[in-house]
Amino acid sequence: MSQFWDIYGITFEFAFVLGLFALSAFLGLWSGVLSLAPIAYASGAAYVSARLAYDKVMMGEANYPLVFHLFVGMVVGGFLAWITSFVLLRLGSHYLALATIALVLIARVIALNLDEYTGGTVGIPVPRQITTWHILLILGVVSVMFGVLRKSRFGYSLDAVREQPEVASSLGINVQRVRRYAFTFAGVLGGLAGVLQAQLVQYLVPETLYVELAFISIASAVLGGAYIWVGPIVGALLYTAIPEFLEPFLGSSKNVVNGILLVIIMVFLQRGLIDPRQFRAWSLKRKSRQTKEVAS
Amino acid sequence: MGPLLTSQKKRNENLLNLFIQQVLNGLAVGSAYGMFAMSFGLIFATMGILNVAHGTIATFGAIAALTVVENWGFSFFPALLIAILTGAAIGIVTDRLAFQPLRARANTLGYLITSIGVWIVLIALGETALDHQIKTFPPDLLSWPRLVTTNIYLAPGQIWLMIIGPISVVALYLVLTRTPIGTMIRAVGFSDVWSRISGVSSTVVILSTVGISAGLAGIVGYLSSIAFDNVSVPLGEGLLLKGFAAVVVGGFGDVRGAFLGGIIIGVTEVLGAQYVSGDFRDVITFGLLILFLLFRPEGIFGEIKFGAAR
Amino acid sequence: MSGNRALVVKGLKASYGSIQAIRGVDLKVVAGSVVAVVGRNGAGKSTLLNTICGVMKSDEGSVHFGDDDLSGKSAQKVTRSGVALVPEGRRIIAPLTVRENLNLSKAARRKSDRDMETWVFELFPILKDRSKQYAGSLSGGEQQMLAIGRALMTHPELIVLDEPSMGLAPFVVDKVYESLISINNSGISVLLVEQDAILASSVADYMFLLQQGEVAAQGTPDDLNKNDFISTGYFS
Amino acid sequence: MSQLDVVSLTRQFGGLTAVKDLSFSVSPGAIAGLVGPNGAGKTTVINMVSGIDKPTSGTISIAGQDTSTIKGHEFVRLGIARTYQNMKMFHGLSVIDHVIVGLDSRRKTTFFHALVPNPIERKERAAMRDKAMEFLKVMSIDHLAESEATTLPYGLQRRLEIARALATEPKLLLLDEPTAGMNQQESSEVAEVLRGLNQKGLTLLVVEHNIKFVRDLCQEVTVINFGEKLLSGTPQEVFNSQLVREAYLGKQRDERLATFQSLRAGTHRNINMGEFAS
Repeated sequence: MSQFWDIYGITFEFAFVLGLFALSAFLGLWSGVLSLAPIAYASGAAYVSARLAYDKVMMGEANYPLVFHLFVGMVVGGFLAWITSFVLLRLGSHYLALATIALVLIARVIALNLDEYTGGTVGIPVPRQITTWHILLILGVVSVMFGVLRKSRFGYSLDAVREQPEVASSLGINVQRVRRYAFTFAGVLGGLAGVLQAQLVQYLVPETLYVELAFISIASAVLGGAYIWVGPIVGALLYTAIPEFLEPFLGSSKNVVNGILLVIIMVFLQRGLIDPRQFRAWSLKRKSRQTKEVAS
Repeated sequence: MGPLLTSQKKRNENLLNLFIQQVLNGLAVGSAYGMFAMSFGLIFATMGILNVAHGTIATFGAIAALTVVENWGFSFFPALLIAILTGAAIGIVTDRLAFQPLRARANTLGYLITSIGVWIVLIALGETALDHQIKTFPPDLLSWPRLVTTNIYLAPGQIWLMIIGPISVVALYLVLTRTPIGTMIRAVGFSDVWSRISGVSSTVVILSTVGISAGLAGIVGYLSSIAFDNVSVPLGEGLLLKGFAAVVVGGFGDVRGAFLGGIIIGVTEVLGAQYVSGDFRDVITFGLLILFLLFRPEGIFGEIKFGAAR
Repeated sequence: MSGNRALVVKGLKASYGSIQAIRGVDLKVVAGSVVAVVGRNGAGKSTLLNTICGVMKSDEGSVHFGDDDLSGKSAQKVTRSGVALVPEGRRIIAPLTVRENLNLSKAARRKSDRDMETWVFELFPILKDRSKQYAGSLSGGEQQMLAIGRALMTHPELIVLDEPSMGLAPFVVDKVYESLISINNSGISVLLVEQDAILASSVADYMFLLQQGEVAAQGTPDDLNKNDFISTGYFS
Repeated sequence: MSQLDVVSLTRQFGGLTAVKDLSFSVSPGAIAGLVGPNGAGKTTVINMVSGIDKPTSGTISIAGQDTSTIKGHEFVRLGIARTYQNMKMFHGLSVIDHVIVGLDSRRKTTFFHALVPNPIERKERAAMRDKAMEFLKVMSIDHLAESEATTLPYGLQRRLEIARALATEPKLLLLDEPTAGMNQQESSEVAEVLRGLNQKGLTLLVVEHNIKFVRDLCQEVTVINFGEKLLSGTPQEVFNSQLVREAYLGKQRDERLATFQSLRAGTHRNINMGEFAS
């Protein structure tokens, strides 16, 4: 077991962090919005956290505690998301998706040009404070949050807004506000995941949190199933793990498998691997079978 | 006073020459962006696919051309033809394999995710084909036309971009507005179902659109890889990002708008890099992008809109 | 252009999700006749036409036009075998000009369509005046005429119309109906869905009353008048 | 004071006028009907009254309060709820979940309660389920609470839709073609349910093109055609009026129909009527 962990431990760490990114993408989809913006917010949050640590270390002092960095990440990510949401959420769905891609592109340009803070193309080292158990704990806490969220007032509002925004509005749900909350919360998660990602790679350059990651996090969410929070996590695990396990057999063409897998899932399982509708159908079937058995 | 005046005049002349040189550079780059934007926008407008693999298709145009030039000594024009055919073939094959099965229940998100899958595959294949290197075309492939004065220099690759760019936009515009297949492409872009009741075959329309669009991407990949002396996977990714910005600026409802968007971005980018700061090159591009998204999301030319028909 | 093929629909079923919109419809359009399908909102009339014409997938049942089996065929194949739909709400292609809308099918069929275009412009002179305008800028009545013209340009043997009078002023309805009569007189069969059963009965040879996705009654207009079925929709 | 006052309401889409200078009112406690042929603009009116759409000009007052500055989702607070012609169910949600969504405006918890497990949230969740169950009982679909809503048959989805609207505790319920796709028996069942709700004090505005249903159910009726009002009054007054008949059937209808028939009769027609029967 421990040998397994020596080989694959780092893969799992990336997978768990990707799970957080996928959850932030999922939050957007849950409110009926295709947004890649959390990666841009993650970038902002990671740079702020990295810079704070860098300054401390350069002064020869001890780095801030991990909790502080996580907090900073969430605040910065959430704040950026909240501010930009006022402009972005005004756009129609197509344009919104385009604008959030643009935001990711712009985040990189900003990082490149604020080189006195970010190190520009050279980047900035990030001291690692995180352990696998920290990441698992964080993912666990976030999962519990999503579990509570799902059956809360907010979760129902999100369901309604995604499926029929007009009906939701006429039932008294403030669609824009629900979307803004989801967008901001996605920013908070993005910021958190950004700080973790930066600590995992231990070095932050503008391309660390960029379009590829944005696409992959959306893809993980859809792959695993964007209708319940378990889906994005499963998607992220599979997405990271499968090519890793295939590497001994396929070598560098493992990415091809990843791409093909994605296409196959989209073609044959458009609702993703984890579909709550399927579960409900099963549980109803089981219940009816039980009642039949009781009756007979 | 005399010599000072001459030197002042000389400096002005130099400044003017520099300006002209940079505008021409901008037009060449802009042509590449514009052509790419047209082809990317055409797919989006007709089929609703935001195809992130489109830049990689351009790369493959360049790779295929390079292969035939290096191995079989193809000259410029035959290699151009190979680039077009390769682009079109990859476009059509990926459409049949990846996008066609989704068509009955298609939505933007589904297409986007699928295109990400295609993109990952194509990038991996492209990197393998290029052996993870940046290659260049042999310098003797193109020695004309070349514009060299004491102050202005334009390479053949740039000049061909500036020639073929405008030709392609006029040609594509005429095809879309004056030919039966163009009319059908626009009709399917507006409504697939209600075009079919006129007997329009959506398969024919989709295959032509993909063929035209991906073929054009092949041209752009080939010409820009000559102009920028760079055959590599990142070349296509760069085209994708800039072409995407150009589509937003120009609007994807009209190929003229998309091309113009490319020119605007190319010229401002090069001039901005010269006169403001080289570092801010991309800031200008994406700043324009954001401004347009915020204040004119439908682009310069906009979409043709009508009241609800009932 | 006249045809001698009949449309025969047998046991046609179609649904949206779990809701069965039509549940086993049998229907026949004899060559050269005008057939009207009437019924209330939600009775499944549009679903019936859309499944016949391949716009919607059926769950079960068959559609034959002469020897052609149209069951499960796509819309363009149905159109090409001689059955043309004029959908509810016209559904013209707004960003194309009137002429482009008309010639869409010509482009697809690569036939010389001068005569047909001349005839369409004879039926609806206003379309000739507007031929260079964008279809989206037409009035509701003009759009309806364009939708019928567009269907004719596919050289149909049977033209299928979904509520051609909906939302139109009476004098426009008259024009549309008069054109339908001319079209039928030229030998093209007509399958018509209408809310206004009495209006439909004035042109129909045979009628079907649809209720909850099933044929509740059928017969000539006279038969149905006797049965009092026709008036169910509005005034009774 | 009327429950609903619509004054010179106009709505244009591009160049097309869907509703033109329309005025009518609904008295408290009434069952009112808004009727007209398909395409007359009925749904456009309902969309504006329920806050989904905004008028181009004119005013809508609900229980005396002007709504021109009120946002769509705030119409609930004025006691407006509605159903839809095509029902618009939430895909993937169970029957009871639909009603729980409808209860949103009565909830006290906020976004922050939704993030960590807490007793307030848990208590409210249980209370909402109980309340939702009551509404399902009112519509007699409580035995289906856990089924997925979109798998229900038509008539039951209609009932669920009404239950979802009732969950907002409206004073005025707008129903857009509540009997579309139903047979005579189901229609009268719906009528019965609506009468029951009305007796409990709910005001109803029913949009229908089915005249029989409106005549049996409604006390006051407004007829519109081409977006304009033709007439308001009791069902008897309205449906016996020549104007309304003409709106549905057209002017000089008999002459026009005769013209069509003669146009057809004048031509040589060779149809084998016997084939229809085979």
